[in-house]
Amino acid sequence: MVKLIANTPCGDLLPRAIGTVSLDEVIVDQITFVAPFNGQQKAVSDALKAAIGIGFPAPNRCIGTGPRAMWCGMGQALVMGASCPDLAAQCVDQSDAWAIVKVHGVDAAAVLARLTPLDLRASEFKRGHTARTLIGHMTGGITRSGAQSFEVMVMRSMAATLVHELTQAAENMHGRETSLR
Amino acid sequence: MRVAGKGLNAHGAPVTFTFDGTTFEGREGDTLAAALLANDVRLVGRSFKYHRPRGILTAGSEEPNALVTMGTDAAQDPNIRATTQEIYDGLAARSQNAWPSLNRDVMAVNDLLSPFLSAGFYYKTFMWPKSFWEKVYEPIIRRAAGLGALSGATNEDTYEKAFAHCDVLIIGAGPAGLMAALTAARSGADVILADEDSQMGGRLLAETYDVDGQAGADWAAGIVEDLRGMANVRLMTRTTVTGAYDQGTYGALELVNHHRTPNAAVPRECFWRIVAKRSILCAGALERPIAFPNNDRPGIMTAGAVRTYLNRWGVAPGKSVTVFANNDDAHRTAVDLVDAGVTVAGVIDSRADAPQFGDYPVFKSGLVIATKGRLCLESITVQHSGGTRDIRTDCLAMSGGWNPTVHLTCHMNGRPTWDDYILSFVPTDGSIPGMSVAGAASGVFSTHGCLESGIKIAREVVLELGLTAGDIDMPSADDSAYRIEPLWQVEGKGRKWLDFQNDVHVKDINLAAQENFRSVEHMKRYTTQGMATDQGKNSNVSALAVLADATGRGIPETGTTTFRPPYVPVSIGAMGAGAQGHGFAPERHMTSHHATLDRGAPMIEAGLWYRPSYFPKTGETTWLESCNREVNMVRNTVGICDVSTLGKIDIQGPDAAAFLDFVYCNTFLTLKENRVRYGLMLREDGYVMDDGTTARLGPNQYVMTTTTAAAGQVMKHLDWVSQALRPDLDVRFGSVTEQWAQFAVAGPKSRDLLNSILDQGIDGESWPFMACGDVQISGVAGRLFRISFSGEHAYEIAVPSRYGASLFRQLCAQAEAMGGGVYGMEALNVLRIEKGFITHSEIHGRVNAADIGFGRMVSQKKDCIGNTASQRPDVVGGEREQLVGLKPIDPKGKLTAGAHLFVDGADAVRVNDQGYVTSVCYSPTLGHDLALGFLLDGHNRHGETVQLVDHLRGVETVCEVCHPVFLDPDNTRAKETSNG
Amino acid sequence: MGYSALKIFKEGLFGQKGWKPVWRNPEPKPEYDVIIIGGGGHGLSTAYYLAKAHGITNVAVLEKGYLGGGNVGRNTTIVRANYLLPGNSEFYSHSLKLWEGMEQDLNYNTMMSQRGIINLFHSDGQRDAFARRGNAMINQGDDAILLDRDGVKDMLPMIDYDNVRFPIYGGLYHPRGGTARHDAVAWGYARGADQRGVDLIQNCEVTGIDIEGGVVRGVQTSRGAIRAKKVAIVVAGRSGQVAAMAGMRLPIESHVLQAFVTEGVKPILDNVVSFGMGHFYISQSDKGGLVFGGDLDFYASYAARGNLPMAEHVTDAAMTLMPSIGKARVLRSWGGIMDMSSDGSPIIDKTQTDGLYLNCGWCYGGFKAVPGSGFSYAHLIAKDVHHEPASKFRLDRFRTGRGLMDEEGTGSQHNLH
Amino acid sequence: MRLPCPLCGERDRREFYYQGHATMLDRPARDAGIDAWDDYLHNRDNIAGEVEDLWHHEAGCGAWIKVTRNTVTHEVSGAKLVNGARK
Repeated sequence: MVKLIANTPCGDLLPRAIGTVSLDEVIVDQITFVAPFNGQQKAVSDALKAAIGIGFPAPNRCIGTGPRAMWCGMGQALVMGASCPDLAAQCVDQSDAWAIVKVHGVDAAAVLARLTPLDLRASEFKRGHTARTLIGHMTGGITRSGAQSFEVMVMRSMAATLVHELTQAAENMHGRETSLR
Repeated sequence: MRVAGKGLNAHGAPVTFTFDGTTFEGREGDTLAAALLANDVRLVGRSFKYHRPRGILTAGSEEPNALVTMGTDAAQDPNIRATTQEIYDGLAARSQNAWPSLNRDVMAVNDLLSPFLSAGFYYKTFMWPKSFWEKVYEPIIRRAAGLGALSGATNEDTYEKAFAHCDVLIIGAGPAGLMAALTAARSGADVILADEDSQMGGRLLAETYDVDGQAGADWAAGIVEDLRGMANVRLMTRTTVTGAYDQGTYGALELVNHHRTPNAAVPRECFWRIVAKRSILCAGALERPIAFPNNDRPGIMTAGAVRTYLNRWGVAPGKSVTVFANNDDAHRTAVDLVDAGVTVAGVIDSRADAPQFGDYPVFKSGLVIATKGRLCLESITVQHSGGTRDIRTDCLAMSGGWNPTVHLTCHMNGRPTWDDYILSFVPTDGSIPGMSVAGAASGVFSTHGCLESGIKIAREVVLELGLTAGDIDMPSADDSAYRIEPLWQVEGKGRKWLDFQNDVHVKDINLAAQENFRSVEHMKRYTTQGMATDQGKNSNVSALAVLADATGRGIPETGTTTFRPPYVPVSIGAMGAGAQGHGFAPERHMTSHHATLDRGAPMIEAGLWYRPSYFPKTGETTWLESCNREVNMVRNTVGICDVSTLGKIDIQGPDAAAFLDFVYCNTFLTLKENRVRYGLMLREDGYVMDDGTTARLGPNQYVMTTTTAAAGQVMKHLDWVSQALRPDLDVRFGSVTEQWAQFAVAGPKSRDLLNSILDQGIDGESWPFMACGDVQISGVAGRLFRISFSGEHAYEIAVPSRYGASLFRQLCAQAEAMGGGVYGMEALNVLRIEKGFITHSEIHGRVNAADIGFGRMVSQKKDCIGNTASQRPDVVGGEREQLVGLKPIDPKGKLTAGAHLFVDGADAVRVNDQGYVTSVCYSPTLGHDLALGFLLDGHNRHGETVQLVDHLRGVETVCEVCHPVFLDPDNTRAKETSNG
Repeated sequence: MGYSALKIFKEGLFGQKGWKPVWRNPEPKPEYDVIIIGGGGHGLSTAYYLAKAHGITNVAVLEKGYLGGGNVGRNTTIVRANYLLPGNSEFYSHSLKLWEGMEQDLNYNTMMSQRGIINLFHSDGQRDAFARRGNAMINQGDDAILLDRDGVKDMLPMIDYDNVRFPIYGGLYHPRGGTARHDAVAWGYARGADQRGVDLIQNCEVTGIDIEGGVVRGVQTSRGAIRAKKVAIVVAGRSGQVAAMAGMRLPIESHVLQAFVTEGVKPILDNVVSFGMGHFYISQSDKGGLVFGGDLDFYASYAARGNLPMAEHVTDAAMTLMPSIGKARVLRSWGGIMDMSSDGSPIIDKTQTDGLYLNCGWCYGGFKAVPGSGFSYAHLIAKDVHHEPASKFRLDRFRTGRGLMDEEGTGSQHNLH
Repeated sequence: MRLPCPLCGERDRREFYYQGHATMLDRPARDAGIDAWDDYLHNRDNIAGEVEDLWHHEAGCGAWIKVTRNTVTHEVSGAKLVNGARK
C-alpha cells in the first residue's frame, strides 16, 4: 500500500537569515482560486462574507487576518486559509500551486527593490495592499504584511529560483552595509 | 605638486598606489588623476589613432585622455577614467593603448604618417587586392584600434540592479541641485538626489567662492547634513543618471565599490531604474577646450580642471602655469593659483578688453599659436596686442567657455537651443516630459544664479505635484556676470585638435566640408568627431563651430548631432546584473526534480523547465542504449514519466463548451463528461498554434492541456479571446499547471501498476481509452486520464503537487518491481515518433491543419479562431508540403532531422527541393531509423521513394514515403479494453 | 574622381587640397524619368543600379534628411545569406554576391568583412531547425557548416560553456557572412549614382504623390512639385505614411529596434555571434567597439529610440552567454524604425497605380539587402518585370496566403518576426 | 516606459505584452470575405501620432487594455479595459 508524503515548495531551502533580512516559507493549507462568473461578483462577495467573514477583495487588495482573500488578477482572487463555499464562480484548488516566502526585516523593501519594478514605498504600498507584478523574471505577487514584512509568491516550480534571487539580493544589501563599517 | 595647506583633503591619510608599476603616494580623497598630478606624472595615455602622448585634460567623467586599466585576470577593468577613480591602498593602474611603454609607443609612427591618414582615408584605399581586406588590412587595423583590453576571463565580480521610486529626482548636487533638493524636501516630496561624485557640492568643492559667508564646500556639507536628516530624502553619491526614458523612468549607474579594494561580497556597480514623477536636471556645465595648434600636449588642461585640482585636492598641475581663455571665468584659475603661491606666467585672453583680476600678466588680444614639449608641455608661443613671444610653462589652463550639460534633455530626440549670450546650447523646454532644468545646466552660471534657480525651479515642481513649497532662505553668493567672446580656433602651424581621443582636428572637419560631408551627421560619421568615449562632451560644440565656419553657416543652422543614452558608459555587467550563469531566466523544477537527479538522469532544458533526458542504468555507456531500453520497457511492460510541464488550464462556466469550440478548430460541444478529446488550436491567420487534450470533468468544467512550450502563449490567447473577442461567453479559466503533479504510466502493465497504488482499482470497461475522472491514492484526491502519447495502453495520473515527489518515487519503485521503470525525454520522443504524434518540431508555425492531415478537423459548422483564414484556397489548396513518414529503404540507412528531400536522382539544389525532415529517431521497436517530415503533396505519395540529403552531416539516404503512423495504425494498444 | 592608395599619397603630400565633393548638391529639376523617394541604403543602391545596369540616369533621389540617415546609418552592420525559405534564399544569396564585389564596383572601401556568422543553438530541436536552414543554404549554393559544441568552443573561447543557463549545443556557421561599414555603403552608392548623373536631393521631404487616372505623375515636396514618369517608394520605417499618400494601407507596422555599442577594446571577438535563446547578437567593430542588439522593443513607434526593458534584456543575454565582456561599457544606444511586415519578409512590387513602385517590409534585416534590393528594384522599375531572385516578394501574398515567407513561424502579428 | 493599467495603476512596461493596433478588436464576420480578413490580419494605418493599441498586463492582472499612445513621443494619454465588466 502506498503512502503519500507531502513536501512544501521551498523544502529545506528555507528559512534563511541574511544581514537584517529573514526569509521564511509561508505555508497556507488551503488556497482556492475564485473567479466570479459574469455579473456574479457581488453575489460571490456576499456569499464569501457569510461563509468566512470576508468579501471579494477590491483590485490590489488583500483582506482578512485569519482567512484571507487576496486579489490576484482581473476578476480573480485567492481565498486563503479557509475552505471556500459553493459560489457562482469558478473555484479551483490552488493550495499546491504557489511558493510563498515572507521577507522580513529592516532591509526587506530594499531587497525587494532589487527584484521588482513595483513601487514599494510605504506611502504607496500599504499594509493590505497586494500586487501582481514581476519578481526578477518571474510573474508573481507581492503583499505587504507589515511595516518591514512582505509576502512574495511565485509559481511553485520556481521556488528554488525565488529563494536564490531573494538570497542574492539580500547578500548584496548585506555586502553594501558591512563594507560601510 | 602638492600645495601646502590647500585642498579639501589636506589632512587625508596617505594612500599607496601604483601606476605602470611605479609606486606612488596620494591622499585619501584623491582621484587617481589628482594623485598622479600631485606626483608630477603628466603623461598618462595615448590617443586612439595617432598614439599621441596625452595627459589629464579634465577633472570629471568626461575625460577623453586619462583612461587606464585596473585589475588583472577576471578583475581587469579597462578604460577607467583616472579623473573619477578614487584611490585606495593597493590600487594598481596601468596605461593602455601603448606598446612597449607609454613613453616609447611604437604605434606613434602613425603620427608621422598622419598626412596620409586624413579623415576617412580608409574609405579610399585598402581595396586591392580584393582578398587582402580580411587577411591583411583589417587584422592590422583591429589590433591597432581599441583602447584598453578585456581579459577574456569569465566575470567574477558581483553587479546588481535595483529600482527606486520618488516624487522628485534631482540630478546633480551642486549649488542648484542642493537648493532644489532642500526646497523639494521641505515641501514634503519624496526626493532622490543623485550625484556622480563621491562628495556632494559640485563646483562648490572646486571653487573658492563663499556661500552665506562660509567656504562653499563647507556650506554644501551643511546642506547635505540637513538633507541626510530628512526621512523623505535619499542621497545617492557616486551615482550618475545615465538616461532619460519614457514616463519618468531614468537609468542611473552607481559605482558601489570602485573606490575600495574589490570584494566579491560587495556589488561593484549597481544599475538603477529610477521612476520619478518629476525631475530637475542640475548637472552643471562642462568647459570646452580651444582649438589652437598642438593644443593636446600633456600639461594642457581645462582651466576649471586646474582649479579643481588646486582647490579640492591641493594639487598644482604645474610649476609655472599659463591660462588661455576667451572669458572672465578662466581668470579665476589665475587668481586661485596666485593666492596659493603658484606662479602664473600669464593669462592669454583673446579679448581686447580682457580684465585684470589679480597679480598676474595679462596678454590682451592674446592667442596661443604654438606649443612645445614632446611628453609634457614646455613652452607656448603667444601672439598678442604687443607682439609675439615664447613663454616657458608646464601647464596651460584653457577655457573656450562652458557648455551646459544638456545631454539628458536630448535623450528623447530633443534638440538644444543656441544661446548667443553664453555661446553655447541650452536645453529646450519640454524636451523630456516632467524634467525641469536648473543652474548651470540651464545656462545660469553664477553661484547666486544657480542657488536661486534651484529654489525657483523646485518650487514650481512641487507646486505642480500639489504640494506646498516652504520658505527657503536664499543664501548670499557671488553673482558676477559671465563674459565671453567667440573663439573657436586659432590659426597657426600645426594640428588644432578637437576630439582628443579620436584624433580629430580642425583640418579633418574642413576636409569633410570640402568633400561635401556638410551635414553635421555626415561630418561626424566621416571624421569620427564626437564618437569617442566622451561622446563629444569636450569637443562637439567647437567642432560644430568649425563646421559652421567651413560651410558658411551659423552654428544654429548647422545643427547638432544627437546625444543618446547613456550619459556615461555603463558596463554590460551592471546593466546585465544577475543574469550571469543561470540568472538569465527562471528555472522551473518538477516535483520529481530531486528524485530524477538522484537517479543520475542528465537534465535538458524544455523552455524554462528542466526535464530528464534519460535514466542511465549501470553498464549503459551511451544515451542510445538507455533510450532503447526505456522504449522497450514502455512497449513491453510499463514506464513512468513526469509530464507535469504540460500546461493545464481549468476552464469553467455556463459557456465553457462554447468557448472551447471557439478556440479549438474541432468540436467540443459534444464531448461527454469524464471523457477526453484531442484539440487543435489555430492562430487567427489559419496556421496551427498548439495542440493538446481537453478533459471534461463536470457539466461545466474542463481541463485543457497545452504543450510545454506554448503554455504561456495559450493562456494569453484565451485571455484575449475571452476579454476582447467573446466577452459574451460566460467562462472563466485559471492555470492549474502548478497545482498538479502529473505522471504518465504507459505500457501493457500500466493498469496493473495503477491498481497497485489506487485506493479503488480500475478496469477496462469503466476506464476506456480517453476516459477521465477522480481517483484516490492513499486517501489523497487525484485525477486519472486514460490518454497516450506513446501509443500504448497508458494513463496520466495527477495528484496535488505537494505529493508529487512522493508519488513519483513510489510509481518508479512499483514499475521497477514489475520489470518496467522510469523513462526520459529521449524515449518519450521515440515513442511518439513511432506513433506519428506531432510536437512543435512539426507544428513549427508554418503548417496548417491540412498539412498535418487534420484538415477535416476544422469544423465548418461553427466559427473559430483561424477558421476563415485557414479556408483561403491558396492556404488549403495549391502545392503544399504535407506531413509524411519516412523510412530508409536499407534498414541500416541513416536519417537526420533537418535534411531536405529530393526526387531520387535529382540534384540537391533549391529548385529541386521537395521537403524536409522534422523529427528522427532510431526505433528499437522496428529496428531502423524513422522520420517525420514534410513533402510536397506528401499525402498522395505514400509508397514513393525519395532521396534524403543532409549536406551538413554528409548523409544521403533513399527513403520510402509512408503514413506518419509507423506502429499500430489502428491504435489497438491504446484502446485495449481487456482486463488481462 | 577615382580613389586609390596613390591618390591618397599625393593628397597627403599636398595638404588634401585636391579632394572633390563626393556628390553634388543639385537643385531639383522639374521632371525626372524616375523619382526615388528615400535616400537610404536601398534608395541609393536603386539609383545606382538604375544608372549602371539600365542606363537610366534622369533620376532623382529625394531624401527628407541627410543621405544615409535612416536605418543604413543606424544598424548593426550584419551581412548574411542564411535564410530558410525559398524566395528569401535566392534573394539574399544574390545580395551577398553583390556585397562580395561591392568595393571594386563602387571604388569605395565599404569594409565588407567576411568574418563569419555563428548562430548558436541550445537544444536538439533548435539544432534540427538550424540543420534544416543550413541545408537550405547549401541547396541555394551558399555556405554553411554545422558546428558541434567543441567546434564552437574552438572559435568562441569567450563564451561561458560551464554555467550558462541555456547550454551551447553547437552552432550554424556561415563563413561568408560578416559585417560592413554601414555609412560607407550609403556613401559609396551615393557617390556612384551621383557620378552617373543621378540627382541626390537632400532636405527634400515628399508631402504628396500625384496620381491621375490611376497613373503616377510626380510628387509634391517641401521644395516644390516634381514631375516623374515613375515613382519608387523605398522609405523603410516610413513606408506606411508614404504609401498612404497613394491611398495604400500596407501589411506593415513600424517598430523600434535598439542597438548598442561599447567603448573600444582590443580585439576579443572575431565573428558575428547570435544567441539562440535570447535574441542577442554581437560583433566587434574594427574600431574595437562591441556592437550588439536584440529584439524589438515590441511597441509601434516612430521615435527611433527605445526603453530600458529591452536594453536590459539584451545585456542580460550578454552576461549569461559571455560574462567575459561584463566590463565592456555601453557607450551609446540608439534606435531605428523597422518596417515590420506581416510575415517578416520584404515586399518589392508594383502597386495598383501605374508607374508607382513599392519596396518595404525589410523588418530589422534591411542592411544586408542593400545591394540586392537596389538591384532587383531597379530591374523592376526599369523593365516592369520582377527580377527573378526577388520575384516572390509580392504584396498580394498576404491576401491570398500563397507564398508567405514566415521564417520565424510566428504568424501574421508584425512584431513577432 | 510606464503604462496606466486601469486596475493596477501605473506600471513598468516590462509587465506588459504588446499585440498591435486596436483594430484587432474589430474581428470580421466569418463570411466577411477575403479582403476584410486580409485587412484585419495584415494591414495597418501606421499613424505617426496618437494611436490606440492593445497591451496585455501579462505579468500583472491579466487584463487586455487599450492604450492611447503617441507613436512619435511615446506619450500615453489613457488606457481602458478591453472588457470593462470585470475587475
